[in-house]
Amino acid sequence: MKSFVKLIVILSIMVIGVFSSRLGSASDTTIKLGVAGAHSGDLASYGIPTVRAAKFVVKDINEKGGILGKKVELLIEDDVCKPEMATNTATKLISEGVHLVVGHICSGATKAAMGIYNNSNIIAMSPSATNPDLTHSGDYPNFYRTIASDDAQARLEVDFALDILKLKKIAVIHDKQDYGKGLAEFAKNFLEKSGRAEVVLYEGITAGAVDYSAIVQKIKRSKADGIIYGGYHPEASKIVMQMRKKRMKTIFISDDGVKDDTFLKVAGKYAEGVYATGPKDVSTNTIAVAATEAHRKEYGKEPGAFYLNAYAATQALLNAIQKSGSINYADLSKALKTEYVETPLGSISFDDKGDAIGVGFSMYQVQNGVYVEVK
Amino acid sequence: MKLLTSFKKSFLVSIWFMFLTFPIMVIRVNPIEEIIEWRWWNMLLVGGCSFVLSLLGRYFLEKKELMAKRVADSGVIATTFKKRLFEQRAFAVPILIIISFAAIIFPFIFSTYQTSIMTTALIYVVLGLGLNIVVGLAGLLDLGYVAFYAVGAYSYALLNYHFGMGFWAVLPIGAGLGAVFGLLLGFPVLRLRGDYLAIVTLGFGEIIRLILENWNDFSQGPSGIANISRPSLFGTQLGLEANTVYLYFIMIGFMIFTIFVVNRLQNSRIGRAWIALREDEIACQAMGIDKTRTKLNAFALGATWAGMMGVVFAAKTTFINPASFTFLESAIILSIVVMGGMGSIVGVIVAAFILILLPEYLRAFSDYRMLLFGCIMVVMMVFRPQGIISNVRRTYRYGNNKGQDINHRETEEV
Amino acid sequence: MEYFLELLLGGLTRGSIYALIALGYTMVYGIIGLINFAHGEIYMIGAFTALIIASVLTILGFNHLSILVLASLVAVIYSAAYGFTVEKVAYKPLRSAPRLSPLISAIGMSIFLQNYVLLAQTSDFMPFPNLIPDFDFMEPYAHVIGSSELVILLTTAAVMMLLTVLIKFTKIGKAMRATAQDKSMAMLVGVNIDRVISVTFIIGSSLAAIGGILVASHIGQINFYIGFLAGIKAFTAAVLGGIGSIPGAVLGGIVLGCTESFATGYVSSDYEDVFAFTLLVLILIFRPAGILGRSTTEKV
Amino acid sequence: MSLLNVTNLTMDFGGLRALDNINITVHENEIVAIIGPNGAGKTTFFNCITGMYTPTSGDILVNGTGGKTHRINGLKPNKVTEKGLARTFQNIRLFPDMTVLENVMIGKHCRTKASVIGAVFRGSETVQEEYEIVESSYELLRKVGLENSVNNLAKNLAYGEQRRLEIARALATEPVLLLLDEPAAGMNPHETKELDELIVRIRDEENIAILLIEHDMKLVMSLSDKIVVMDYGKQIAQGTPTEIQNNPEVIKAYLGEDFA
Repeated sequence: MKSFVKLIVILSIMVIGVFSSRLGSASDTTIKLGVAGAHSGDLASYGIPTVRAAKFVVKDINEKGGILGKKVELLIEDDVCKPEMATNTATKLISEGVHLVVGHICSGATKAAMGIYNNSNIIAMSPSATNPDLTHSGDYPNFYRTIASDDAQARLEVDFALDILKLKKIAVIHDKQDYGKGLAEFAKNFLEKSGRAEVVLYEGITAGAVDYSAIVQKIKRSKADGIIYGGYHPEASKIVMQMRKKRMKTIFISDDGVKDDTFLKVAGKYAEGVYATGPKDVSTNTIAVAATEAHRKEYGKEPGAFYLNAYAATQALLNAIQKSGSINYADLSKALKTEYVETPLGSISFDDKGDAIGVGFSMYQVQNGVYVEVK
Repeated sequence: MKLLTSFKKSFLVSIWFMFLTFPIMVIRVNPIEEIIEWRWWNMLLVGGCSFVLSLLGRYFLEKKELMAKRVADSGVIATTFKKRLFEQRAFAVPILIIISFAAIIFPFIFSTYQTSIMTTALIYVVLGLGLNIVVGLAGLLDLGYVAFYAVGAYSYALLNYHFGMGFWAVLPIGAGLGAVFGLLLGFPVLRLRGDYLAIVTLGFGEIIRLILENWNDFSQGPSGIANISRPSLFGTQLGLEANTVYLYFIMIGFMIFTIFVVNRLQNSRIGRAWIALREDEIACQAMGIDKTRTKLNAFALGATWAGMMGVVFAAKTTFINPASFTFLESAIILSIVVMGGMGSIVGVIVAAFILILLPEYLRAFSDYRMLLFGCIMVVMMVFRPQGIISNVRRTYRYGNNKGQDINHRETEEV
Repeated sequence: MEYFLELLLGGLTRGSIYALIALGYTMVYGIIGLINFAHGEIYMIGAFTALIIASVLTILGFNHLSILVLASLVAVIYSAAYGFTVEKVAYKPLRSAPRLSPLISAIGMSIFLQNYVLLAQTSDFMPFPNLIPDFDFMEPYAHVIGSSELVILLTTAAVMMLLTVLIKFTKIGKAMRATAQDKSMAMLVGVNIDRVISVTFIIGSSLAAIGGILVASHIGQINFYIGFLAGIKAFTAAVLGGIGSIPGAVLGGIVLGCTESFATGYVSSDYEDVFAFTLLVLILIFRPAGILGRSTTEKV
Repeated sequence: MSLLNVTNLTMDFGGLRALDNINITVHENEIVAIIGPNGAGKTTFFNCITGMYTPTSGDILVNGTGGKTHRINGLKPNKVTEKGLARTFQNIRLFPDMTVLENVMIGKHCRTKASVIGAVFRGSETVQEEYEIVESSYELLRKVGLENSVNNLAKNLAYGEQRRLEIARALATEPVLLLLDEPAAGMNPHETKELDELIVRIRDEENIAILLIEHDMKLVMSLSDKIVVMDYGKQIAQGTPTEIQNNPEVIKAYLGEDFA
């Protein structure tokens, strides 16, 4: 009989849990802003800065009295960057009556979730999902982003390698993951189409491996004069360090995932001379400086990846509500596409596809231990 | 006196944990800015928590031992709720009716989100029951079960993408491909036993995932396949909410079907052979059972369910990429089987609900979600090592009942 | 030829790391027959502890050598303590449980420890202080082998020798071998099984910590997730060599490391893991108990 | 008619010769015992003829089910069982977590044929087959005196009962020849006596020949029609119990103190 009682207790707890989460969605006196992304698991470091950015923006706005007389409320949900979790996350946000979403973080999870938002006429804006299909395919009309897509970044890298560095033999390396491989694929295609340089090596490495000396040897043997790497900084720093330690002077060009302070710290003197694309320089942008400062004050360290993009996304969404005076899908879409908003990334608006206008990439190079924009 | 010693022990435990968590919980350095942050408050927290938990753990373990001893002493096993549920018709039938009623009205009283996660949980119930054939019944430790799940999901995604084939058309294909891959894995590993088998199946799972990741022309690589059609109802496409409910009922149907099949299988000639194989491979062969065939049967049948669920999964998320089919997924499904009690159908169902719904309901704890999840897994195993519900063997009627054998009661029929 | 040698050296470096972690798997397996899935996390915690201590000492202005010694020492002690505690909390209560139950407990522990470090520390990659200096005498050979690679190879070799001596000649080593062969017999002749198991976990975890420190200073950064992949690879290495066999773990690690290195060098790194796992399957088909494993033909 | 005909059977493990030129014939309705000191190769011999090991050379011929002669060297154990040889094990190998009845039902496996499809749809044929399996298994349990523990788990049986269950399980495979590996080991005199009767009853009622390995000399002498003596992998004597008891070589090599 005892286990029966236990069962009843467990069941009732579940039922209460279910009901309470339903009850939560009753009121509509606030503007509900969802923040979805990876907040746990191996990709958490790309999702957590977004939550923090959204918190700062919302805190600011609420202190100033909110928008249209309503406070903004954050609904933060984890999707572990997994598509199946992302659909649950999206459904949950909608069940809770979300009005707008900042997210998701990974392109795959974003694609899985967009259909569900679209069905409820909810706009989602990602600070980090760079897969070109999201805006170019037309399948996701409710999708916006404050980051340039992979092809734009690849274009910049390839043009830089061909026009400025005048490389002839290029090795294209990636980390086999969504972002890195997508980028590398574009870079390879652009290079092949241009016909001005030869792709001597096109390969994926295993992220998180303990040693990359084999691929470094292979690059050396391919006699490439430059590498275009698609992926994130942990692997990039390992490869660059092993190359330089082996006295290889091969030029290393990479992406936004590598333009990170941790890269500089880890690779140290070996980082010197590495090129990486990144968002246009914001060191003179007062909002960016203030946002970074706020993070430093609160968490005692530099903000992580996509922090400013998320900051901008949150501002852009809230600005659209402010300007249109509505939370209606059509009004918001119109506002996003017509109104400019001041963000850490500069003054931005969105084009018809959902890509941000005014958000672009520049090429940076590590000089004396810091990233310097190459003009 | 006893209380005092257990206080003392718990105190020592809390000291030990404060020491253990010192560098990671207390110190936080920022090597870039060269700042050290000392979080002494955390140390107190750890000390306090570990003291209380240690006391509680001691109390419960003691109670558990005492109970076991009392049962052993008296020699009489009290009629537990579980036993009554399985063995007394009058008790089981109303409960079954309540459960089925609840299952039917569920999507109409709860939100789409609840229905959606319930559908996910049901998918894992079926996956658990499928893996249960391989691990629970045949005793073959399979750490790469997710590979077949991926096979099913990709067969639907690709056939849908290239040829526009529908859910119902691909379902049998996915199941068939799952079985084929099951055999493919089965052949090379026939000679392997126990943990060697485990690592090879793990490797197989990884190989499938890596191929999906690298072979762009075939699988579109890590960026995955988007816009997979949801299942249609007699040729009409439903809206999102209706479709969620529809999928929920498809899964309810699947679950009933799977329970029916697995239940019949495990009490059949084949099922007995699986269990015999698990219990003693040598004796099993000496009794005239073809080891090779029995093992392959188990692999193929287990994989069939995974293949089918893969199709449902792809239809539910409408987007798949290789990241959904990692080793962790296999580990979760395996945990469902072991936690449920190897070979027990009801156990697998309960465990699947716990392990899949728990992380969803733990969302309230936000950051601490997965921490608690891992913790609960350990605690459950420590307190119920044999699983939530240990399997009850079926009893048969024999002797004078000339005629049919269908009169016998089936334990574990749900 | 030079290319071959370079790949071989890379493979050996990789393999040594796998071997160090694989030893923990194989020793625990030999004694209690458990695949300790949380072992990779112990390795990660070792690396993290070393990182924290080394960073603190750096900021406090200690000199290079004392940082290296202190950080390694503390990391090894802490890893051992974690290994010991994990065994007591998650495995010991399950000693008489069905075979797979401790495995699930281990998976739970692994998830727990990962998230513990994620929450208590950070989700970001942390730069690991360069504990291994670039030796001047290595300068002429730098294009073939780096200082950290050399240190990894030498340390691994030294650790292996120490371990062999420990297992072969000390009293606790003998008790460990006895327990591995027959637990109940060992108990009858007066071996304290609990103690042997604890010591096994302590030694295995210390080795993992050494591996963690070496890898971390070789690649320069860590996060809470590094234990997962390293753990799986090391586990593969342990099985490849014959799980339960100590020389087997070393050999397995090196074979695995070299296979990956050559697969990358001569074929494609896209499929390096596929090659590694295919090799594993092939070896196990022809030698079902691994390269050095005793094939246990069960007595009928 | 001879049921089992082993000629020149030799088995090497690496350099070690475990069996050296063994010749044994078992006729219908015969009870044959193999005796010999520990390590003489008796169990190895069993393993060779039941397919656990593949002998190095020699022939094993069985006139089994269906009346045809089969050479069974190197066949898989399950095939050997199909040919009509069934065995028990020295260190009891039951299926501990299955019920007593199910243990016997497993023995029926090679004589039945329900497939996966049959199991799922449970047509009338399958139902009938299942019914027959249950009934005949129960019948066997009654024969070995386990009718009161049908639904107990095998692991909960007493030692002597487990031995009897193993015999019932072997009988369920419908053998022509039953191989018993030390069936009386660990039994008390009373249980041994019951076993003696059981073995004779099996021979008489079921028409099954029996080949057994046993150390209990009293049992062997009272039961056997023929005794084979092995030592160091060699067959040193063969004959009726009386012959063996008087064979000087056997007395010297093995029986020594007891019978001299």
